[in-house]
Amino acid sequence: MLEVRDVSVSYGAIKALHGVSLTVEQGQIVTLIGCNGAGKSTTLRAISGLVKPSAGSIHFEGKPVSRMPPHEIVRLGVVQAPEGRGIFSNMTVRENIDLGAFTRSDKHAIAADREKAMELFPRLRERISQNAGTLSGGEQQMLAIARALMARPRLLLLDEPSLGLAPQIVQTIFKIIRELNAPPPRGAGTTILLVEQNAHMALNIAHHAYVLEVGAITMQGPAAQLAASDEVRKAYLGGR
Amino acid sequence: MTSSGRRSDVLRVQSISKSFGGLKAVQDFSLTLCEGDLKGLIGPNGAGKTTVFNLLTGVYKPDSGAISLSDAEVAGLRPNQICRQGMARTFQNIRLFGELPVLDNVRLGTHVRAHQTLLGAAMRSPFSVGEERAMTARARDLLAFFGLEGRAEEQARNLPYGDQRKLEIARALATSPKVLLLDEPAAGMNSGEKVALRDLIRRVQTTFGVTILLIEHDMGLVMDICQRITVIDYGVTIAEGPPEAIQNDPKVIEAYLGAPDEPSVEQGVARA
Amino acid sequence: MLPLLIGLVFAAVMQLVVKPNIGDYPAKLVLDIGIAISLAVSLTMVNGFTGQFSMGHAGFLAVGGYAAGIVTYYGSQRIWGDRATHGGILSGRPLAIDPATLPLVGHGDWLFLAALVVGGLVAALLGFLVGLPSLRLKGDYLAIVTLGFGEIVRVMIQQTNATLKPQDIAWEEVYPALPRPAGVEAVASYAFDVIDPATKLGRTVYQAVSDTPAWDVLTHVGGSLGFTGIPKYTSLFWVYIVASITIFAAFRLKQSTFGRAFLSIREDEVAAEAMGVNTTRYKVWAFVISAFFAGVAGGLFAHTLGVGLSAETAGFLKSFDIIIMVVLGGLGSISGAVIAAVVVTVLPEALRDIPQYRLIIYALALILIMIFRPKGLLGTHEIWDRAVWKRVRRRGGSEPGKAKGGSSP
Amino acid sequence: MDTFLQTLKDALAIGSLYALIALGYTMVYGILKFINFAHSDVVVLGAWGSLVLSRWLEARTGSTWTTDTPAPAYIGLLVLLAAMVFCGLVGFTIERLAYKPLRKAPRLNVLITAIGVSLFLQNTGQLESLFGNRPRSIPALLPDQTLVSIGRVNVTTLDVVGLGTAVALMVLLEWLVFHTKMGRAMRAVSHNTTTASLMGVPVNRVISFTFVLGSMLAAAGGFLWSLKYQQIGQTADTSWTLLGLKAFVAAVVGGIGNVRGAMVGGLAIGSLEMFGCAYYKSSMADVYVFGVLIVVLLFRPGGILGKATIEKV
Repeated sequence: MLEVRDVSVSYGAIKALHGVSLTVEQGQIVTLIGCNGAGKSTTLRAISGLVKPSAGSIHFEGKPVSRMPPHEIVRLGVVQAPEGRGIFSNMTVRENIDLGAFTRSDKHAIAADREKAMELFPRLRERISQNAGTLSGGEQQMLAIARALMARPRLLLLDEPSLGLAPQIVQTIFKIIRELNAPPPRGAGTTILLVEQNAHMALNIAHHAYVLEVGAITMQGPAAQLAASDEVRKAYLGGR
Repeated sequence: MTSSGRRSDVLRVQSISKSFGGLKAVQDFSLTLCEGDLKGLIGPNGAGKTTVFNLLTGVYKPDSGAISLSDAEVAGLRPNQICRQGMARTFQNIRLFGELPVLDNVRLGTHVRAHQTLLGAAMRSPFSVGEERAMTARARDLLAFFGLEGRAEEQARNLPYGDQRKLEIARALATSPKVLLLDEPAAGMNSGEKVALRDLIRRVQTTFGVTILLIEHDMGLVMDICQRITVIDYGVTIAEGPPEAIQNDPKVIEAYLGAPDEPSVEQGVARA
Repeated sequence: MLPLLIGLVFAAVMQLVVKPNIGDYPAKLVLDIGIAISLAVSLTMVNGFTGQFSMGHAGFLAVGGYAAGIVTYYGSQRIWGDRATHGGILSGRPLAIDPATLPLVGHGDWLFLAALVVGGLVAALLGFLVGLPSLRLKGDYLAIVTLGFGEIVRVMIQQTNATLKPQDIAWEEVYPALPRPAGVEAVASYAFDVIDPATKLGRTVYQAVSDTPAWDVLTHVGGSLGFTGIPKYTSLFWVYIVASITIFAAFRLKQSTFGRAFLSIREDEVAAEAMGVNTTRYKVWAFVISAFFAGVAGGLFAHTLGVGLSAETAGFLKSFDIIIMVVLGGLGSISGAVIAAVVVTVLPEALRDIPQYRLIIYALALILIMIFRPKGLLGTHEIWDRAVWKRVRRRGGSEPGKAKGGSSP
Repeated sequence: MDTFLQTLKDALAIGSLYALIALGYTMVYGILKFINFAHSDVVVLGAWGSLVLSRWLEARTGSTWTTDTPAPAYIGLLVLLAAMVFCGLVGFTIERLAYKPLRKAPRLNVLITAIGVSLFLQNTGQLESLFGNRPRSIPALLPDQTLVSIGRVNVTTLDVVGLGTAVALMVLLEWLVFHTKMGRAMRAVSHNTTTASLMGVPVNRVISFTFVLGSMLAAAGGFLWSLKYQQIGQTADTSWTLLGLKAFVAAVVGGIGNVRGAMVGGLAIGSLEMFGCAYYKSSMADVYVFGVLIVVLLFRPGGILGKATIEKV
């Protein structure tokens, strides 16, 4: 479904990615783990078209997307819930959710999807007309995911959904991610590329995983296999 | 918190806190650095490490708590005053004076110790000329130490990334600090560069006799060079101790790798 | 002090050798260029060095001009009882008058020099006041506040009254109660037109020049009519000595540790502060120094023949003019500012036949430079830092002198 | 009392004009974070566009429109709409040619470019082949009948139409910004361009739209201005720049980037100016405006309806 081939990205003098390659198959949860500064967010930014790769290519369902502007990539169905959540804090929760459906014009279907999102996140229903800036961190993360879902993503990119959240809320969020991915009728069958620092959680729910270190993939394989490896722990905590 | 009997404390941080809006970025953070310490400050993304640096250097004022540098209270002072007192730092996202030559970046660091007057500088009084010469000499020495002497006249922004990191350290050292705060000096470096950086930090410590507090994500580096490590998460200190203890501390492992799996998860996974 | 001496000789040569040989009209242009250089270089110290964007520079120019004008206009009247120039050869007294007795520097020149210094100091004081907001405001906000400051100066000047001109009035009219001393026919006095509150009729009152309180003088600087009648001391000598000192000071500043502190604020204020630079103090200093030189240039402007000093001197159009010079030259480049000052002053003359296109061409140049050469002609560098010059220097070992002539983009 | 009412009327009239113009500044500032110095020149183009068109219509229909025999109402509406379309196109072109290439440039460069654009428009407009360099007067498009008299204060058709148009446009804008999809997109872009683009918002199109919208409001401002004063100064007349600056001050005082703030700020500045003139000294109008700007920026940098922002290190 998504193929990232040998992508390199530089910010000025800093080379953030050196030839990263990864694939996401339809229906999977693929996770990209690695410590801070490894280039995980940059990878997602490149997929979303926010940064242009200096080398390599990105294909979504066979179409080259690396030269497309971000809003057109969204139209293809690649939707990102960015790191730090990117909530529009001076708009209401409802306006935030509706912005997610910006690329769509089918009013009834949007209303139905909004209803579905509320079912998924009942907390948001209670706060529908509040300013999004007044939400707690966990609620904002829920809003960010709900908002991304409104675009009916075929591929959902989640950037550090657990960042700065208390453990219980992290559990809830991950449960929802799993539900989203579950095939219909239980879930929506959404394909998900998940960037996480919280490796345990991520490896738990993912099918396939990549480990990113200093801008390059150093390990990959089935999530369960990686979770069992000693290398992952080393990648995070350093080995002697 | 241990403080050695023989060596004197250079930096004493007593339960400082800082909130932004409702978010408690740093809570009751305490730390003691003795002369010659090389301490690591680690924690997952968003844990509040850089906020600690910003509090120490006066970019933010702590809501409560005390910071004393060589027995002088510095909490609440402006960054330039704290720098004068002997604390210098580098930045996570390099903040060099990009348009200025490399040499001037380092010479700027010596400014805080300058004694000349504006009028003296304009008139090129003998004192001012002499001081200017001394500043240049010192800056060149520092550049030589970092192997940057050949690039003195280049614009800082044209340096390769690794050299920019080094230049930031050189600039901070030019202020003659007692305490040097390094914010992720290895970020974006490859493993070869990291090895070089590790040696460099050690050399800096022995040559300049500074006390170093290091934020770093590369655990290999931190475990390798730090004598002690403080770990924070959600703005709270969760562990403190020598590297081996930190590496095996379950709270630290949880902070970094996440909580053990919840029972409801089907795909049981063996943990390392 | 060698550079100052060179400046002195250069300025004297400009006045004594160049001026007599180029004719009045070109001489006036050369004079305007000199003032423009001082203005552009002085603005460079704020906008170029510290990166604070001041858009009210003409305010300092005007304040300096008015302050200096008050000193010479009213000073002359107090000292000599007239408003003529009492200068020497260097301030442009024609040699033809009496070359034997005419001094190089006349008594009036000293008054003029004092006036320039006063103009500079008053502007510097105001620079301090305007610099204070720069501690809290950045970028566009500071720009708009400084622009507002210029406008406030303009309107305040408009509020002032007509200048006071002395007239010889019979003693009895001024001092009806005092007996007239023997031998005194009349007093030089100012005439005021006032409304008599009792009768509601206008009447003229007289006050001896020597009795006029200072604050009366301050509020009589011409209002919306402009400050006319200021003695015309400004000569190529004075203009180029000021320009030399301004350039000299700017260079010394830029090359000193203080200059680096200024530049570091422009580059990254947070980092500068963390490296021990008292950004607050230096930002205000930059404004003070810059305003001082703008004030001195204003003094020169006030004492120039031609378009007189008026409230419009403080207006934003004048400020824009100076900004254009600084931006075209490259923010932070002193030689760039000098070159741009020359170009921007000469260009209108080159376009004399199509004056309506002058500003259109400026405007297009400004836009295109911002898009294609965002750092101006020279960026923060000086012209001799550029590769071409370096090559020339290496090959020939020649020193490029004062930056003059064509730009080498 | 009469003085008060008269001043209030003047304050509303001028304040609503400031507000219309301030909206353009505030919307552009909200999204691109720079002062669009050329905005006041779009106002001028609106005024001159109205003048040229109505003169042409006058000649075309072979009539003379004076205060006693004004043009029929639909002419006024036509001129207003035409001016808005014209200025909308101008705004679009300015953004595309001058500002878009500078999207990633330092803000100072954009500010200087804006000054350049402003000088260009001012001086091009003064060319003999365009509007010329002398003031001209616009034919009367509205009757100047007194509708109501309160004390000695007359409320005329002109007053009502002027204020009414301004208010109607502001209500329209309020609806557009707060209740339509495009408005949501505008607010999203102004909050965070990157995140907005991740929602599928075509950022460049939204920016263009914002310029068009702001320029149309500016055109309406210029049109109303010319109705009110009849005499239109040449395009490089400093009074236009001053008008623009005061409107910008209104935007800042209200809270820059805030659409409602611009309206509040416009009325506040208009009132301050008019009451200051009526009750103290009319020649000091500019001092009140800029004085209050400095005070507001120093003590409440976010403006009346704005909030302070924290700078991240």
